[in-house]
Amino acid sequence: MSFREFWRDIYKNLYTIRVFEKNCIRLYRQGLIVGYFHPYLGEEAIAVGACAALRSDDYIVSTHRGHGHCIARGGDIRKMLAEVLAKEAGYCYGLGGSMHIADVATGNIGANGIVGGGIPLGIGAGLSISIRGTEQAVVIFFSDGASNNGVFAESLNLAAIWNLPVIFMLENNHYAVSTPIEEASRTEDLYKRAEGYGVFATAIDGNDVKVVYEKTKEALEVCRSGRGPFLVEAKTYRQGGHHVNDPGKYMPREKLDYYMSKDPVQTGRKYLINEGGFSEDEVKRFETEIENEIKEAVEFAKNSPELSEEKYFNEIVI
Amino acid sequence: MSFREFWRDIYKNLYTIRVFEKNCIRLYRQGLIVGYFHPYLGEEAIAVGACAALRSDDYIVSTHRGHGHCIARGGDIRKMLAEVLAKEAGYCYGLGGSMHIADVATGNIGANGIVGGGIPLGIGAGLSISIRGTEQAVVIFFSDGASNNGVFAESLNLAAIWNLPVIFMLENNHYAVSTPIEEASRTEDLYKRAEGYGVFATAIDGNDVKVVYEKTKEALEVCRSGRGPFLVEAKTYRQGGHHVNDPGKYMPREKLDYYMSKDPVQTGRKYLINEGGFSEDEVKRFETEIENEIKEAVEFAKNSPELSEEKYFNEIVI
Amino acid sequence: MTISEKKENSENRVIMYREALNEAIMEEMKNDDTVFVMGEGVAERGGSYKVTAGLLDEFGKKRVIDTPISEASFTGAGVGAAITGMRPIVEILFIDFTVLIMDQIVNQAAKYKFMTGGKGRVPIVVRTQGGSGNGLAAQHSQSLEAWFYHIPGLKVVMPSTPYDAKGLLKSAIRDDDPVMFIEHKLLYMKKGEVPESEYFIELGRGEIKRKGKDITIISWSNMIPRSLSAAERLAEEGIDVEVIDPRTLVPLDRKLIMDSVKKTRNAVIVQEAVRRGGVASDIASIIQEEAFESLDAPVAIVAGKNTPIPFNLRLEKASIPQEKDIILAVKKTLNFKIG
Amino acid sequence: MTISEKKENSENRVIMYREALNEAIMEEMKNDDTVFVMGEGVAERGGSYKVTAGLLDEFGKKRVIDTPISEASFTGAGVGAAITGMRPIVEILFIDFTVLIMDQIVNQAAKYKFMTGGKGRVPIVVRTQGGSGNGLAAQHSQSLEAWFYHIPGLKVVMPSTPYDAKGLLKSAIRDDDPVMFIEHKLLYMKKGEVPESEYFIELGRGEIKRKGKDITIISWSNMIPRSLSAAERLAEEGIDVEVIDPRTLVPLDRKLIMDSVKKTRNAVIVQEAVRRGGVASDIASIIQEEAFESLDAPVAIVAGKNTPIPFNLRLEKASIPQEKDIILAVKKTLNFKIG
Ligand SMILES: Cc1ncc(C[n+]2csc(CCOP(=O)(O)OP(=O)(O)O)c2C)c(N)n1
Ligand SMILES: Cc1ncc(C[n+]2csc(CCOP(=O)(O)OP(=O)(O)O)c2C)c(N)n1
Ligand SMILES: [Mg+2]
Ligand SMILES: [Mg+2]
Repeated sequence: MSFREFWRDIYKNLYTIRVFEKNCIRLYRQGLIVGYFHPYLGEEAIAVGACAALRSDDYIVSTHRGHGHCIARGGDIRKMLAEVLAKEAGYCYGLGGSMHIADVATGNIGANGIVGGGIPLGIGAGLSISIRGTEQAVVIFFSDGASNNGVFAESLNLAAIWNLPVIFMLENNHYAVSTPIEEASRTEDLYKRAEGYGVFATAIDGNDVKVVYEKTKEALEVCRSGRGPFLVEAKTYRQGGHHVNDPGKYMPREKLDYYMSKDPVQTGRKYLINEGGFSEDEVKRFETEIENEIKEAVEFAKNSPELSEEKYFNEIVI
Repeated sequence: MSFREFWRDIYKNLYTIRVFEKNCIRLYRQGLIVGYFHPYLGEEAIAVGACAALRSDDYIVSTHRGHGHCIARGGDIRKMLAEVLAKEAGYCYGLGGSMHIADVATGNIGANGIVGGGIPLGIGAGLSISIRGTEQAVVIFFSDGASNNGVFAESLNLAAIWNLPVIFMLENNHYAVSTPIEEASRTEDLYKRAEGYGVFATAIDGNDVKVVYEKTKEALEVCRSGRGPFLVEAKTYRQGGHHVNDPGKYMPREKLDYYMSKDPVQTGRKYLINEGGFSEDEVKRFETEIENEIKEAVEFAKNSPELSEEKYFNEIVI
Repeated sequence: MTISEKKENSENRVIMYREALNEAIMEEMKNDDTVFVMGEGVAERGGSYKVTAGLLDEFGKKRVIDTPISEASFTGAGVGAAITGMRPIVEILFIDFTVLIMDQIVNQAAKYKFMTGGKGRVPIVVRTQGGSGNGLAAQHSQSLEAWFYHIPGLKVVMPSTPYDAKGLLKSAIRDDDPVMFIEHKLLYMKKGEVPESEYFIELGRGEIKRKGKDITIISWSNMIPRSLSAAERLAEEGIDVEVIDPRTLVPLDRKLIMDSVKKTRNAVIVQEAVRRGGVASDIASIIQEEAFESLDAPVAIVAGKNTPIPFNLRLEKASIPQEKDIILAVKKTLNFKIG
Repeated sequence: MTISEKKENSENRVIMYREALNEAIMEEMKNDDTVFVMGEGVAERGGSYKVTAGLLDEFGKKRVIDTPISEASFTGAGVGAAITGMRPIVEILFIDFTVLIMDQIVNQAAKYKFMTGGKGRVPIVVRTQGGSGNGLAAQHSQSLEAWFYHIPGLKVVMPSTPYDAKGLLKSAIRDDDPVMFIEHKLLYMKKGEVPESEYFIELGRGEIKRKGKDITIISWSNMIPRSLSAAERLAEEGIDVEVIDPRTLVPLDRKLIMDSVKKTRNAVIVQEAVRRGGVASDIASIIQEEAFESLDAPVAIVAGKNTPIPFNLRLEKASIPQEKDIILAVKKTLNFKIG
């Protein structure tokens, strides 16, 4: 793959996530999306960088803040929009919504409404790989809050003793809802928790897609050669509150500004131009293409029917 | 307290635990004790050294292998024996047995049938101390197996962020039933797990009661001055199988011999003579005293009645 | 301490369920230094449903504690604190997350008194909220009271009104045994009369929410308002329904239930939880056992469908009992003719 | 795959319950590379009750895996492995420790098919054992099947004989949904006829363990042998008891139960679990609902007392149903006279 194609794909995902989330926030405010909705705005580089390093037969495990992971892994935007709009055409017939999108076809084991709940599932994917003896790998996405749940530590240990090909991708966005990581941990450097379990670990700039991509690539090599697991702590910050309805007033202005200045989509855009050889005009056209694609998907989802009660009770529920 | 008295108390506890366990094993083989029974043989120095450093208003949390902790904390041997023999005079009317002895009066929050289950209870004791603002402290006993359970990591973290006066006393006896720690952890040095959570930690010789006492004392000072928690990994080894019926054949002879040569009771005996100024004769007399006390307690327990069904259902069960 | 129930009819201040809960905690924290609150976002944020709002300002960080996402251990810490002399109120954001604290509640808290021969007590209240509503989907909408109901040593409280919420929470905090206090997400904003003066509602004392003579509906939590409105509709058709709210499932006010059923000779139990293995089944089994001769028809159960709760709002609604389902069950029961 | 039940009367080899379970796993692991076993001490030690003995030698470390004491995560790993194409059999030493795996079973495994619109499946078997016996006390003696029974998406199997244990476990392993397979600690050494040739027992198919016409006893797991011996004693007094073992609580063989109750007009349900909120209550509620007209007496329940299980052997015994309790309930039911 040429640099041009590489950066094109990267930027496509970054920008798609950005526009997808913005559209959904609008739909949410219009009352067309209900329930919980946790935007991935500001963290796009992590999902995109990590997934770019994966093979098509690898697995990922996502979170309650999962749209970015799904898109970066090649998820179908129409199915995603239909799902969050509670329509039959959605990934889950509209039965799951934002927090429960899984895409078995792309190896996305799924989002999760239980913080930390997905981590052991990723260990299981690693275990099947190890039993089958293939060279697949797993990336488990989770955030700082989840790292305080016991299953994180247990899972680190299981992955370590079984040498599983698992990357723990810790999206340290410094908050669990409104609780800052400084109040939930004595150290902000969460990767250090891995070392006590004999797991390789490092911290990186989670807003730079190139850094994320390269570190994931490296960690994957360790994993595929049977020396895994690996923990990567990607430092980042949300560009807003915890969910759509949270104004995030507790987030200090300076810190927000700092991370805004390191916006992952803008950074990716620069790479697209400087390393991918795109002209400003080309980028603009590309962006419009993506916007249109999402606009169409939104229309598709809006106009889709809901699952009928009959079908639900007679065919879906066993 | 004079050295003589100090070492007298220490040795009393060491030897009492030893004789208590040996008696119980005999009673078990005679069919007079039923259920699970996990002897503390070989690990006596940890309970005794740690408890010697405590104040009377401190708390301890015990385990399924809990007789040593209870005795070292000043538990009543008659009540313990009555309990393991399932008699009404027991700590728990004979309703709990070996795995469920708690002694509220001496601040022993109790043994536990759930591996790791007691650890958060100790955090709670630390929390009450912190809320009340007293200078009490807590020692949580647990072993290597429990350190693989998620509540251990969660609890380390809670104690750390709340600066709780809690000592995590990790009795690393290298086994969880028959599973060696090398198969359950990439590193045998479990104290390293604490460092990732910002918790002070160190490893010591768990078979030397003086070492355990001194390190606990030091850790307690840290705790009482509000800079806790502290994890102490006391390396030790069982002098037999996991429970009475386990011959422990999987334990390598050399390692067993090595730890046998560092027998904690023998080591304590030497201290009693060398630092406590006891003569060999005095020690022997003292040992006979202890043996007799336990013999009497055994007789007492054997001759005690069981709780009646009537009393059980009408008074105890609510 | 004597806990006595008194309803002051003179005062008719109207406040929300969540405000009533907040008042209960405020009063009990003022009254007793050993009461403290712990959970995710309970301090700075005042709780996801604002039940603990204002507590941090009033009582400070030592007694109003924000926790990391470590449900098992901070609940265990609550149990340990209770054992060592405190009266913790632990909040678990959703009953769906109590799956993470079952060891601490079931193996530790519920059995501690028993395992210490009565010398140890665990005066902890675990506040949580359950039920479906507003598209929160399968992992944030469950009704799991049946699990706690099955465990000896636990008390289970499920208030349906602001008045009950306050009086029961105050009693739960003063109770010396572990109490599972289960709120409902759709009730927090519901308003009702709550006197300003202090009162308690004894755990184990149900209430007749509507007097009637033809049939007894037994129900709790958010199914009470729904049962009451079904009763009003049925009244228009001349069917006089008695609605009973046990308020606490453990202890259960069996006498109130039996007296009513023996009077009306017909019973319908309405629960939001899944039918299979729910509390309704247990109450039905008790009624048929104790009032077999008095029944004109089998005890009917209106309950949630055998499915995780769907995200789609129409299907969510279809999965749990609606007014029409209750009306249908009442009519079917009254029309039952023995073979 | 067609699962068909066949009992070969010609072969009458007698083996233990634990051996039957072991054979089921051996056969299924030979038959299908994706089947593997995981748990504490299942490999080197062959399992605490020897159910997995010999598997390590036969299949090696990759497929017979000893785990650390990390129940939540290794069960979750089982769920994740199942999602990604394997058929894990996860052992939880005591049902009392399933408190630690409830998130992975209830929020993850049970709901995954639903949450993926049917595209994801979780063919996991969680083997565990429950019940009291031999003084293992309150944290190693519980009967918690009611919890799993209440959760849509889970199957629940509780075999009472070696024959059933083998045939049901083989079906459970081949099932594409999560199955809770609950053994009983007092049954492992019990012997029974098990044919050498391969057979399966369909999940959802109960069995009449003893034919009778006067009254129906419904029971499962270790209460089956006890019910059968009570039935023999009652036969001496001229009371002809039918004993039904649903074998799987979910799916429940309602037809078998209803047909029997409609025939005998009397029912007693016997469970080891605590009475309040147990599966017996649910079955009773179903019987009174579906067979109200056919009943000559209320459905009786014989169940564990409302207490944690005591260590003391006499009190342990007094806390769970004994033969005499069953006999008493049968007689009381048959003597019931309406008003
Ligand atoms: C076990 C559990 N506890 C609490 C919650 C409620 N909750 C939803 S998201 C969230 C914060 C998660 O923080 P983090 O893991 O850092 O993820 P982030 O939102 O930052 O991506 C909480 C507490 C939950 N869903 N699951
Ligand atoms: C949660 C849980 N899992 C498993 C068991 C069964 N079990 C009892 S003791 C034990 C080993 C414990 O090992 P460790 O923590 O090292 O304690 P030790 O026996 O060495 O003192 C196990 C697995 C249990 N009681 N609780
Ligand atoms: Mg976060
Ligand atoms: Mg150990």
